[in-house]
Amino acid sequence: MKKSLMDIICCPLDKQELELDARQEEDEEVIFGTLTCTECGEEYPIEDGIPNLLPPDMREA
Amino acid sequence: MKKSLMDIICCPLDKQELELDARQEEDEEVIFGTLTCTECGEEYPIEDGIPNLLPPDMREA
Amino acid sequence: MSVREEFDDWAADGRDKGMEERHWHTAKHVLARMPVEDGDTVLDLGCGSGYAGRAVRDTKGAGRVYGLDGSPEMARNARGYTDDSNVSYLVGDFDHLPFADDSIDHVFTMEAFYYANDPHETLREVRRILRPGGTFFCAVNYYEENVHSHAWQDSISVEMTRWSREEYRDAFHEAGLYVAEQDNVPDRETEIPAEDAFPTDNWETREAMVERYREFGTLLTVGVAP
Amino acid sequence: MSVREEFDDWAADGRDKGMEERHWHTAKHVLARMPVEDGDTVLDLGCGSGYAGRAVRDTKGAGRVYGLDGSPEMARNARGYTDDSNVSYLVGDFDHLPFADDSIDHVFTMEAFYYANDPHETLREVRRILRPGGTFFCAVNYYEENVHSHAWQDSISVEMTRWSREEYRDAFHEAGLYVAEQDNVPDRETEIPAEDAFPTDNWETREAMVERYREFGTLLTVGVAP
Ligand SMILES: Nc1ncnc2c1ncn2[C@@H]1O[C@H](CSCC[C@H](N)C(=O)O)[C@@H](O)[C@H]1O
Ligand SMILES: Nc1ncnc2c1ncn2[C@@H]1O[C@H](CSCC[C@H](N)C(=O)O)[C@@H](O)[C@H]1O
Repeated sequence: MKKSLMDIICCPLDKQELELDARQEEDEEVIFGTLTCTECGEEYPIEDGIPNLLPPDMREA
Repeated sequence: MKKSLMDIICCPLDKQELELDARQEEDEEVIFGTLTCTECGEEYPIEDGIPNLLPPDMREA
Repeated sequence: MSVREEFDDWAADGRDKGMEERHWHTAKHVLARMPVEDGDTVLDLGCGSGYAGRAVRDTKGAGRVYGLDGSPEMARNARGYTDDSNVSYLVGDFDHLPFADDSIDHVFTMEAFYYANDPHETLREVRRILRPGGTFFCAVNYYEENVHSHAWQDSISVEMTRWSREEYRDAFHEAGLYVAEQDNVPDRETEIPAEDAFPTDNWETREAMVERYREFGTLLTVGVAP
Repeated sequence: MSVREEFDDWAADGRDKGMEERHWHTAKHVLARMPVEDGDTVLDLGCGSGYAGRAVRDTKGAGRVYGLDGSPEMARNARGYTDDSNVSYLVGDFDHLPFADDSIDHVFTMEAFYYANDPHETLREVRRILRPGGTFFCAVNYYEENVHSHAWQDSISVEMTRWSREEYRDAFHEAGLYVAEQDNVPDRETEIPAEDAFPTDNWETREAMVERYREFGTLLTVGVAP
């Protein structure tokens, strides 16, 4: 996930801003990490470079 | 020209309302007559059922 | 020469019907795309023989259809080709549209827009008369990318505007219209002879003719009024 | 079964690429119509293998392209097919789009929209994220008039919405989108065998197959955000 994505993505639930916690980066890309909603606190994983912004109840359904 | 056309046509120059003077009618249609702008007074002919709403200087150009 | 003089001649010698036949190959596909709802009011700019308005009434449930043309003889011919009292023809000029603000649902124009004396003014006029969400389907065969059309100006006395695809989009935006799509609509019906017939009177090579009809076809730009 | 479960399986056994090949026949014509300007941001909803986003980057000068899919395996495959750092894939749901208001110039979707849990909500979401004048190109092969598609639901566990042409237009309007065009985009590439090959495994008659591909093809509805 390129960091420029932060400009336009938001929490799928309340559409508020997300905060990025990058745990592994490679050439400007975040490979592993977490996106946390600055409003509701919901967490969304970034895995293998792909952010998973499904609502939490759909993530494992 | 059907009279319903009066609902949407206007003077091509100042876009103001037109007034219809029907001189010959046939089955709900105006065949000959004149349309006069209620604002600028410009006159537009209806001939053989067709209104000529060209700006006057283009009518004979 | 004026639009009236040039095209009154065309109407008098039957070129209105000749154009209808040729333009129908792509115009019908353009008309098919128009999102006309029952009862909508549709305007055809530079209607020529008026075929587009009649087709929209027959196939789309349009309420009232108006064909506007700068040539009184074209309008007279067009009127003569139909008995449908919900199709009307008017004489008027593209840059001085005689319609009230927000009075039209959809505007169509085929092979006529570029004759406007000031096409930017025409676009502003179209935007003015369209209701919010109303569409403008602007179809032309004469445009910059279609190199095979460039010589057409030589045989027509009215000055023609030759924009590129991008210039069309830019001009729509400038006039305050959203651009919803742009496309080349191929003419798959004009017959293209076999290789050994070339050069013909009009075409040096078969490739050129294929490019003109099957690839470039008609340039369609669709605008939407905010 | 959930979208994730159903389509993770498809991605795992290569059906992402199979769909790409078949859908490309009409998707490329839909993509060609999109009025993408240099630098525009384009979103592909239900991107599958992600081919549409890559094509828009290659041919249209789009700035950034995002493919969203509810299936992590689809997104993973799509990411693996490109090195273009301006094409990104995300996992997400149609009814909960993770994009800010007014942040996208054009949204495209091919053979995916009708899987939405609530397609009306999806349309409201699309309208929300589009900037004023932004376009939504919604392409489906599964719709009411295409009778040949009706049985597809039997083999897919995710519930599908089968709207008619008119229901698409109405739903767009309800969500506050203008409808700029609606069209059937024919598939001229799927090979149709000669008469004596029918009935085939999938087709009773040749006419039915011709109707399905050459006539009905893909239903395209184009919306514009006010
Ligand atoms: N400035 C202008 N105002 C109104 N009509 C014009 C015009 N310039 C050209 N026209 C009309 O536009 C038409 C172009 S020929 C195309 C006719 C028809 N749309 C068809 O597809 O066959 C002519 O009939 C001509 O009289
Ligand atoms: N509610 C939903 N949210 C996000 N993606 C969804 C979805 N429902 C279905 N999808 C995705 O939509 C895709 C439909 S298959 C079509 C893929 C691609 N557009 C193509 O033309 O080939 C699948 O990849 C599926 O995972």
